[in-house]
Amino acid sequence: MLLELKNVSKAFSGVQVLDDINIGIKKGEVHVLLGENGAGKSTIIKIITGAYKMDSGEIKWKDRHLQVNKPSDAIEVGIGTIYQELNLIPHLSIMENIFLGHEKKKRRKFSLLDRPAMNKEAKRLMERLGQNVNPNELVKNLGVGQQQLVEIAKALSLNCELIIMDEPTSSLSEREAEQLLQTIERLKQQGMTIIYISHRLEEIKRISDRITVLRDGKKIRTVDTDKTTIDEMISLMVGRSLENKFPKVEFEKGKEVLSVKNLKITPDSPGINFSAYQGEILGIAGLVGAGRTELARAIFGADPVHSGEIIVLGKKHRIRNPLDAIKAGLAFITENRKEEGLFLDQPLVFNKTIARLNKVKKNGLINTQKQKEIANNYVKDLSVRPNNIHLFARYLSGGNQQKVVIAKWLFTDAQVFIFDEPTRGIDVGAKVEVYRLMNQLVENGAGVIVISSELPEILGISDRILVMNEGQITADLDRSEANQEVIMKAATGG
Amino acid sequence: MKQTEVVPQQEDIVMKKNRTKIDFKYIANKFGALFGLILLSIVLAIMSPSFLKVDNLMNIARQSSINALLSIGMLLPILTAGIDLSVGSILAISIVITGVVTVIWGMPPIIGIFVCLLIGAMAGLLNGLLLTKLKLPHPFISTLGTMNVYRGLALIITGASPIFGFSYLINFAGQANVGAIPISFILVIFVCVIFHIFLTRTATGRYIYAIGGNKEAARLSGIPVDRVLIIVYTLSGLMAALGGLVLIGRTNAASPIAGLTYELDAIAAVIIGGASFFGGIGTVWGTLIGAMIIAVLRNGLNLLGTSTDIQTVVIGIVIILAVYVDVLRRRSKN
Amino acid sequence: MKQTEVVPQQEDIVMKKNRTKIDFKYIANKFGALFGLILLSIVLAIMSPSFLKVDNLMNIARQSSINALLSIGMLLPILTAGIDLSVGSILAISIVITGVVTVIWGMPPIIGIFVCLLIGAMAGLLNGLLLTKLKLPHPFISTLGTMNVYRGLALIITGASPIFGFSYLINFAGQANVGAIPISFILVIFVCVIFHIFLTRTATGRYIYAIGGNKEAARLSGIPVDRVLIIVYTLSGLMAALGGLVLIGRTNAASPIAGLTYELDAIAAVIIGGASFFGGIGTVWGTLIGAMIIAVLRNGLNLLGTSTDIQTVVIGIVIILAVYVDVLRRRSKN
Amino acid sequence: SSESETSNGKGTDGNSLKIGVVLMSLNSEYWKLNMAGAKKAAEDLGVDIEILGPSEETLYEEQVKMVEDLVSSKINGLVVAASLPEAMSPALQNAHSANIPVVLVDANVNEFDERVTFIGTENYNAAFKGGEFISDQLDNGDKVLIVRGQMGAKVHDERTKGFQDALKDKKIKFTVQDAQSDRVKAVNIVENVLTAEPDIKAVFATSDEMALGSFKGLENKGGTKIPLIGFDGTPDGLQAVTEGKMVANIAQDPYQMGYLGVESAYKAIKGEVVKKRIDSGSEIYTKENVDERIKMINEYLNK
Ligand SMILES: Nc1ncnc2c1ncn2[C@@H]1O[C@H](COP(=O)(O)OP(=O)(O)OP(=O)(O)O)[C@@H](O)[C@H]1O
Ligand SMILES: Nc1ncnc2c1ncn2[C@@H]1O[C@H](COP(=O)(O)OP(=O)(O)OP(=O)(O)O)[C@@H](O)[C@H]1O
Ligand SMILES: [Mg+2]
Ligand SMILES: [Mg+2]
Repeated sequence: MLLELKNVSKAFSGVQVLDDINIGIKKGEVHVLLGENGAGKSTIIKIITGAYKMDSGEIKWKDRHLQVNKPSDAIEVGIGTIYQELNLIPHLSIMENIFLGHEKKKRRKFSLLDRPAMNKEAKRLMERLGQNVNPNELVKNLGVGQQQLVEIAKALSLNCELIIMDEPTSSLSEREAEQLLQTIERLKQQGMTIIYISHRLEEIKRISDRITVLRDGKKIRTVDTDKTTIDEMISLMVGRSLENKFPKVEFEKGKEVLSVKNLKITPDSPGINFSAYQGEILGIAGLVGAGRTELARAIFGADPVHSGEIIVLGKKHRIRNPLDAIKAGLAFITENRKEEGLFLDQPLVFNKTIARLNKVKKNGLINTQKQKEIANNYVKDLSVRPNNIHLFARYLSGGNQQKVVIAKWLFTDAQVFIFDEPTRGIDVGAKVEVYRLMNQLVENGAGVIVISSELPEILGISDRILVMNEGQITADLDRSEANQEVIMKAATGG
Repeated sequence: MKQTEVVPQQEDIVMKKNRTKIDFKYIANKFGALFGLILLSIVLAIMSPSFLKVDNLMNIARQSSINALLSIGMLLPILTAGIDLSVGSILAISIVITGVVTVIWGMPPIIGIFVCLLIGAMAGLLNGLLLTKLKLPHPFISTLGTMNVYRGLALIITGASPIFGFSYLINFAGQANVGAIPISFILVIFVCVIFHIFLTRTATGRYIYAIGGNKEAARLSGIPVDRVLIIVYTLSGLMAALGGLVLIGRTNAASPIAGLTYELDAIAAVIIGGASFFGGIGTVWGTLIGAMIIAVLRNGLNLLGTSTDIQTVVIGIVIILAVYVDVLRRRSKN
Repeated sequence: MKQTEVVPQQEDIVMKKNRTKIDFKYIANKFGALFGLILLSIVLAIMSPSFLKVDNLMNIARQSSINALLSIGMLLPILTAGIDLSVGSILAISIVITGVVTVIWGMPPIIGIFVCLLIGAMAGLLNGLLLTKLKLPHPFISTLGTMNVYRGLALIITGASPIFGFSYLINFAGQANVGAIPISFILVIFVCVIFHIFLTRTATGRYIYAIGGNKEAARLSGIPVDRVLIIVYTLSGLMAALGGLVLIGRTNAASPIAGLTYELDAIAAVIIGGASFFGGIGTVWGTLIGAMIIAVLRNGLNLLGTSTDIQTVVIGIVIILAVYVDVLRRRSKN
Repeated sequence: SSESETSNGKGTDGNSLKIGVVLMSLNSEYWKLNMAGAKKAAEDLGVDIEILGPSEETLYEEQVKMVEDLVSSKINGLVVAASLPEAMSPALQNAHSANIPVVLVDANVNEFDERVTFIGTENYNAAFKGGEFISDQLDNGDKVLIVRGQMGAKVHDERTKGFQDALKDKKIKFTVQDAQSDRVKAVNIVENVLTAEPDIKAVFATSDEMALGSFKGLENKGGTKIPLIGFDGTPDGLQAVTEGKMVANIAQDPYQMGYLGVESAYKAIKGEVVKKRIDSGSEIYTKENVDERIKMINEYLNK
């Protein structure tokens, strides 16, 4: 065994998050940790890397006791990690980020940095990942996908024996994800050991050797990938089988809820036109950087636009800021929940009601009792775990955080919901719950627009699909005429 | 959570456990600074026989009130992850203009009071407008600028000399007592209640926390960030002016150099009171206790006849200790 | 980027475009504050015939040097999204102890210089230790505390009276000239070069930016965050002491009340120089220009015989304008 | 109030008496001399003494608090030097109603008629003497630089005004700059003003701290020939006179002030009659008479 966890336990404020976990990682394998949101996957990773201290248990590295007190300890023995949250420094360059903490120096420990050598190496590493970039470009100027690749280059630059990746593909487009999976396969051939976390079952099936399933902080079982099926993975994970990953419900197509006319973000960008209707889920597909988020933000008034008309339920609205948009009946669930969605150091009840405090007012003041009731109901409906409305959002797992953001917008009584990558980083079970929610919204007469880079998802849930490429809509496909090839063709402008 | 209203259900158990704990945390959080205050008081009571005399307690109430008012004002910018360095200067410009209006121009005192608060609010409003309309990156620098500007104006307006001879009504807030209790302290308590309700029970109040927690998320949640920030700085200016009114009453004078370095005491009170410098965390009551701790400390050291140099050192150490105790308390909770 | 080493390849075109853009931005960023400085100088040169005299330029060089040294020190904490409010007090305690050691105890000047720098570094080290070992949430509060403590100690040590009668060697840095150029300014330039290399070309220097950019990410990348922060505050203290040494030379005295409010000037210089209050952004050269802007402004207003209250107002406005111009520049770049 | 009466009665055996002293600040030579005088008086009279003062002279409200705190602790008499006299009067009124005799030193509080006495030299008058002293060396229309302390601080206002008024007839062109009692700022100001106006004929600084800074400024500009007048008579300031750095130093007698203050308070407690106004004297020290003064001060400070 390269790495072994023995009887590892960890509790946060009295809540047992990991309970007596035993896992062995063999040299040269791709080992997947699988489990629902909040199962404890990221916590295991953070214990291995020294970001958290375990309460009890032991870590063995090459059959010897390993003491990790701080992240640099793990890095030193040869464990490189890509955390679930991006950990880059925005105002430093790609090169500096890649070599952060293990810079190349001209001579000894205290000498000046060897920038030319690092530049060359950074460029080589990024090329290995299919990116031809200037290593001096600042990371803040990169898109999320490229940033993720910088993280991977950073791990590779460590020359480590074990790379841990916590949901690396969740922010990548299909094409970038494909590139990453190929990189992983190549690394595996070169004898690299990888611990991999993902909620995308297909890719797990494709690249992994063994899978350890966790549920509620307990290890359920470790299985060999080639001896299991996706359905079995799901049932191990959620404790029951899941009949339908995409619970599509067909509704009657109703009247137009949102119409975007000749929307131009800059004076010389092409005008965008499209409509969304009651009774349908409108999917928007495209590669990373296709301009989908940009479009959504423009509609929602989050960024300034040059010109264009936005009509909600037949009424023209002038939307200059998000408040105008909310008043017009729009809701926008952004793709970065931490930066743009959550109040991390506020309890769930605060997060839940902040966008529409008028609804919990009594005699002009906020009625905290009512606020709590409402929050409790939603926590139950969306099965947020743990179901404690006083818990700070910071302490929820990624998936549960996403549920809280969605809950915030459900509370605003919007007519049109724009979801930007709504299932990024959430588990299969929770995904189904989100899809059900969307169905419910459609049933209630709301318009639902879903931006997603996961093609199966777009195909599985949409009634109609728009495809974007370079800021333009290149296809408007009905559910019946859409498939992966057609979409990819429109998305790449081919 | 002793008065459980409903029969506990199965699923509620985890929640209830958490709830009790969180409520404990909540109380402990308030109790934290309060605990420090009580401890300090006990020590001082033992060391100085005069400390617990009603007379002296009223001294403390009176002496804490100006800083308390400024601190409650300061809490707002700090909750939004900002700061207001100009409060001392706003205090000065508000009171000297009040002096000009009532003493020099001879207008009625009630107009003087109104003008005082108005000038404070306007000065605060300008801070808010500079921050939001010029899109300055951080209020540290804009209020550092206005701190100079307002101070300079106060000096120019008065030709650098203090104004005296205020009428009873203007002096009232800072001078009068109800029985033994100073009006100024009653004013502080009143203001605390108002601000507590404002911060916890109104939308704008909650928005202040939201902006401090995550400005971008607040904007995307439809919160009118700029408007809230303008309100925040306006209120901070208003509280500085109110503090100035009390200062007039206490000293029967409006000096253009009034309030020098008051911003540091106000910031210290807010932080000692448990607010986070990064915004989003802090309460009115904590801030009040923070202001009381500073006042008690100064008073006690005066009673003990400690020299100013040693006072300076002790206050420095207490500031650090207060925050450290808070850190320990939070850590023990996790 | 004129010396392209390799034959450009097809795919390099986009890259090259980007690269040019960044360099332009980089220059423009520096040019920003410099532009303000030049503009200010032109205005003053027109208004006062004395302004451009060599004599006066040397005045400015001399007068900017103490603040420049403190500002370069202050840049480091600000780069890590921190602050050091205690620099003025560190300056005071360093110089009065130097006074005690050399003037009162009669030790050789070279030991005095060494002690001065050592005390500054130790005081800064203590700031760093308090911040990291006590895990205080923000240096604002710990350095506010030590600001009081160090000041109080300086007063206690000297019994509040200044020490004077320093030997030539100790006065050298603040007093002597090479030709017309003050040694103190040469020292500033030298320090700038050292700090520029430190910040841009050493691992620790880059870690400072990384910590300011994203502390958690820095920690997870294996950066010894605490150690870097301790170095940062130690250096800030060291620079304050160096500023103190220049101050001794300029005044031939070590007063325990030296350096009052110097922290505000230093912060202003850093921010005017284009550093971000949120950390991660800022350069040594920008900071130097920031310090020069403040010195030029004060000098110019003195030359024009502006009354002090108007000076205060003007300086306030310039602080705001300087930052606003920076905001505009950044906006036009995006 | 009956309580204070009894303690008044007990006052006959000097041991249990306690006198509180509140000064403008304790952080300057001037106030340290005042303190030394007060302490000496307490020692001579065998009374307890408690001396307080804010860290800076501008913090006048802090002073008010100190008076309040002393009144509520058990003191029998009070000596106050008020930075903003008018602001102090409510607190003094308080002390008076608690039957505590109040002696004012250095700055009078006109509104407070119940004072035992006021001991001091008017700053205005002292500075006026300084103006008269330099008057001979100036011609009509000459330029004079005044380096003053914080705008709005009463002492510096009075000193500036007194000096200017003494030279009224000469139509002097004054440049007044605020160095906030900071030595470095004084250096900078003198350097800058001398650059713009090299024909400055005299420099007056309203405190010794700034006067010493001003000298450095003059030195840096090669202007040591320009007569410089300081104010305060602190040891360093007087030293500068012997060295010829200043032509004159206007000195009040803070030691005497402190001594007489405590002594008068003591007398008032004992029910003795005290003059309503005591002049503690002021003097201009030049090379001729400074040595004697230095010797005396060193004695005061036990050096
Ligand atoms: N610092 C913390 N304090 C308190 N609770 C925490 C903390 N970090 C994580 N938790 C809790 O621990 C549990 C496990 O979280 P973890 O992040 O490991 O889940 P995960 O399996 O990675 O989920 P996801 O798939 O959503 O990323 C969750 O219930 C979470 O709320
Ligand atoms: N912060 C930024 N700075 C510079 N360019 C940006 C920034 N954010 C996005 N872009 C660019 O704007 C264009 C549209 O990006 P957008 O985020 O809308 O695409 P998307 O289709 O939503 O992709 P993603 O899957 O990355 O969210 C892209 O060319 C992208 O590189
Ligand atoms: Mg996770
Ligand atoms: Mg997107």
